[in-house]
Amino acid sequence: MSSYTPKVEGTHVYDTQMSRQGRALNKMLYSLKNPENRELFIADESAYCDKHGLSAEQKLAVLDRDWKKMTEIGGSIFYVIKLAAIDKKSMQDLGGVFTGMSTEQFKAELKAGGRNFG
Amino acid sequence: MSSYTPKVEGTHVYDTQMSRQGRALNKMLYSLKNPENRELFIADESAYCDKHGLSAEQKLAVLDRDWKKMTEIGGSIFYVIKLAAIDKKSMQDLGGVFTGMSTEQFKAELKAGGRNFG
Amino acid sequence: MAEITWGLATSHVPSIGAAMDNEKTEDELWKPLFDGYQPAREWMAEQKPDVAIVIYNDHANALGLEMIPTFSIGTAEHYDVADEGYGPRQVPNIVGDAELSEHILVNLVDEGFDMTVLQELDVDHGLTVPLSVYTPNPGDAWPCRVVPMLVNVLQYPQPTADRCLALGEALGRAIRSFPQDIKVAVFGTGGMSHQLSGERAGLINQEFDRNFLEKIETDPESLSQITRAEYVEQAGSEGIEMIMWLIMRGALGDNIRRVHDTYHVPASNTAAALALFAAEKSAEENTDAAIAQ
Amino acid sequence: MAEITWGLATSHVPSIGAAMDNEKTEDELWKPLFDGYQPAREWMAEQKPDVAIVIYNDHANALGLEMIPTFSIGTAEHYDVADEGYGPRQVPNIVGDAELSEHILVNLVDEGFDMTVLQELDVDHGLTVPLSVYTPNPGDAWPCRVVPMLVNVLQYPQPTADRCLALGEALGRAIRSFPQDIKVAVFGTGGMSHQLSGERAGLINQEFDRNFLEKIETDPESLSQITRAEYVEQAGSEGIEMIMWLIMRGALGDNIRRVHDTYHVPASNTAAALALFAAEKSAEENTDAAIAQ
Ligand SMILES: [Fe+3]
Ligand SMILES: [Fe+3]
Repeated sequence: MSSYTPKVEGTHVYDTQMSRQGRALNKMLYSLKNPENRELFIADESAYCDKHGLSAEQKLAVLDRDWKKMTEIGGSIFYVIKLAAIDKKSMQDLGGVFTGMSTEQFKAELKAGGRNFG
Repeated sequence: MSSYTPKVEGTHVYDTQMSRQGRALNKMLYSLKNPENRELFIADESAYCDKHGLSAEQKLAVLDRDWKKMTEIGGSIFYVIKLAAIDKKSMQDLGGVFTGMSTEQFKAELKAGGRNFG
Repeated sequence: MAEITWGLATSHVPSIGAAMDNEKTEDELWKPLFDGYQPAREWMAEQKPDVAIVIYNDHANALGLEMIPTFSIGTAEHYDVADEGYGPRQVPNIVGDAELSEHILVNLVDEGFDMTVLQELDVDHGLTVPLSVYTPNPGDAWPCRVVPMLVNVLQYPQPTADRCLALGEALGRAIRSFPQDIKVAVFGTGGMSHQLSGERAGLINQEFDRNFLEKIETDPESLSQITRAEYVEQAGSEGIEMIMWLIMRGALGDNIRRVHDTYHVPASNTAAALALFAAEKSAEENTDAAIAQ
Repeated sequence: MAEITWGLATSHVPSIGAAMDNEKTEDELWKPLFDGYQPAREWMAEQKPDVAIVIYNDHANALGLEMIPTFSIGTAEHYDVADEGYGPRQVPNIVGDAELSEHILVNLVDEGFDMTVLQELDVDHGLTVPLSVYTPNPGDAWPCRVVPMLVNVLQYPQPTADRCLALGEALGRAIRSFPQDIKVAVFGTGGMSHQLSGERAGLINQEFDRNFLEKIETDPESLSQITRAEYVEQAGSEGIEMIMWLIMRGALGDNIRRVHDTYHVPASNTAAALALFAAEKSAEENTDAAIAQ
């Protein structure tokens, strides 16, 4: 995170610096909005990552479906969920991962009014 | 030209409406900044125009190298010169065409201080 | 001249669209939200605009991160529904209003708003879900033309809330100076509080949301003074989308009346709300009209 | 803190670069222009900045017409030289300054300038020719980092001249608040009068140009009041590029000194000029510095 970006406890403030860091990753994920690219990706994930110039760290996070890692190394959440969609995972599934809960626990907390940090 | 655009005698004021009109043409011309695309274009100009969805009028202007026409039907001059570059034509060659002079006459007028409309 | 007749603030979370598309609106989870929409929908159905200006943000479906405009406006005659990763949503494509787009663009640039012009744009849930909130069953075509206006809310620095309110005021002036007798509705979309990633994922701040829902009518200036850091801290990384409501609010002007609102938790990972305002002609405009007669 | 040391206004017409690249600078047609550059080049070579902010416009080499930002700024670490249709110009690629870019971006957005962020950008003659005017023989690398700032001058509505001057003033404040002790030069590029297409192709208006060359130093406010229609009418469709000089001028501040200028007709289809200004610390800044001691 850049020194110009406000620091907010426990929250990602996605900024230009993270976006620069995640450039290749986000570009690859963005390409998945195209159905032919989704097929190419599914057919050979590793080759697809290489073709898009992902770093070793980015590629590993993708292949391992390490959702938390992806968002920490510059993946924008709106790009990361393109990969989740391929795996038929919902935003609640990812919410569970990010918070160390099961999907059901995470959903239950939301249904109870959401998580309160006030 | 849109009703919001200032009218200036004898001058193109390139605006959103012209840009919309020339969308397919400019997109095709923009693609020529890529060397592989230049080769594809040169190999079969007509097919290349069709692939880019040019209207009959746009395609004819391209195949005929009707420079004036291209700028009148929404081609932006900075896109049109990508085609001129393929033909090894300079901006002075096009200036001659636009003004009904030979390239040499047009160059001579510029060398004499440019054309004065004051 | 064109008239702004109403403004709708609404969440645009994809699951609201999915609930409609998959006929889950009567399910226990979703029924309260859609019941809450009903009175607004009935009122809007009686007050059909010719054009909707929809203020929203793209979610990695049309704009890549290589080029991030703070404010942009579509100037096309058509916009297709984007494929967001599992095929396009089965709703009608969008008919634009290129002439109104250009009028707004020129007026905003003249007033010193540094707009980006989008001559091509696929529209995602940020735009289509609010249209579905307005018209759940459009059939083959949406009931109005649409001018999309997009805001960068994904990457810091977002525009300040204050700049959004100012843009809205200029947008209102631009619409009202359009020389066609058409009715225009303005949609401010996004929000309410939500946080998708990180350890605070699932954050909902009802107090912040309810204050925002009230003040968007009565005191938008106070909301325009909230910093970006406060929006993120209070309403979550994605809750900052609420700044887009201020653009709608600025366009409506001083003389508005709340028709209906509703608030619901959760819609997917977010608090969801709707607030509908009728724009009445200002005293000044009525005077102008009287003088003109 | 960063300091703005000089500002250069210069045409960026591709043929100036081609004349250098093809060693034609001693030819009868080109010699007067390059002789005119010489004193400025010598002065600048003694005053090397760490970073150059280059204000220019792309010419269909990086930005297509599907998305047209009024003002944009590069935030990358590297920018490649664009292929403009006959292979990239054989000059070094560009090293950026991502940290300064981000500082400028955040400060401009905070001041209400609605910037578009370019994380990827190939730079065309609009940027590389001014660098060649500054440094004709860069060898393997340009002598400074570069932050590109782009302006829409190709499609109406361009930003007003007034807005450009205001952006420049904000840019100056942003640069001077950057917490590194670096020297920054600002390049305003484009112009002078020229018209590429239409029946008025070949237009040159020396009177307008010479007035602009004078007032850019002494009375930029008067130039900022010229409408876009007047720029096009007086200086040609492409002559409106001159509004980009006002951004440079705004950044320099009140206390400047003209080091050198030159004016030449024709360079290809355009009048070409160069004007170099040393920025001296303002009285206010000197006072601040004295107080700080
Ligand atoms: Fe959203
Ligand atoms: Fe130029």
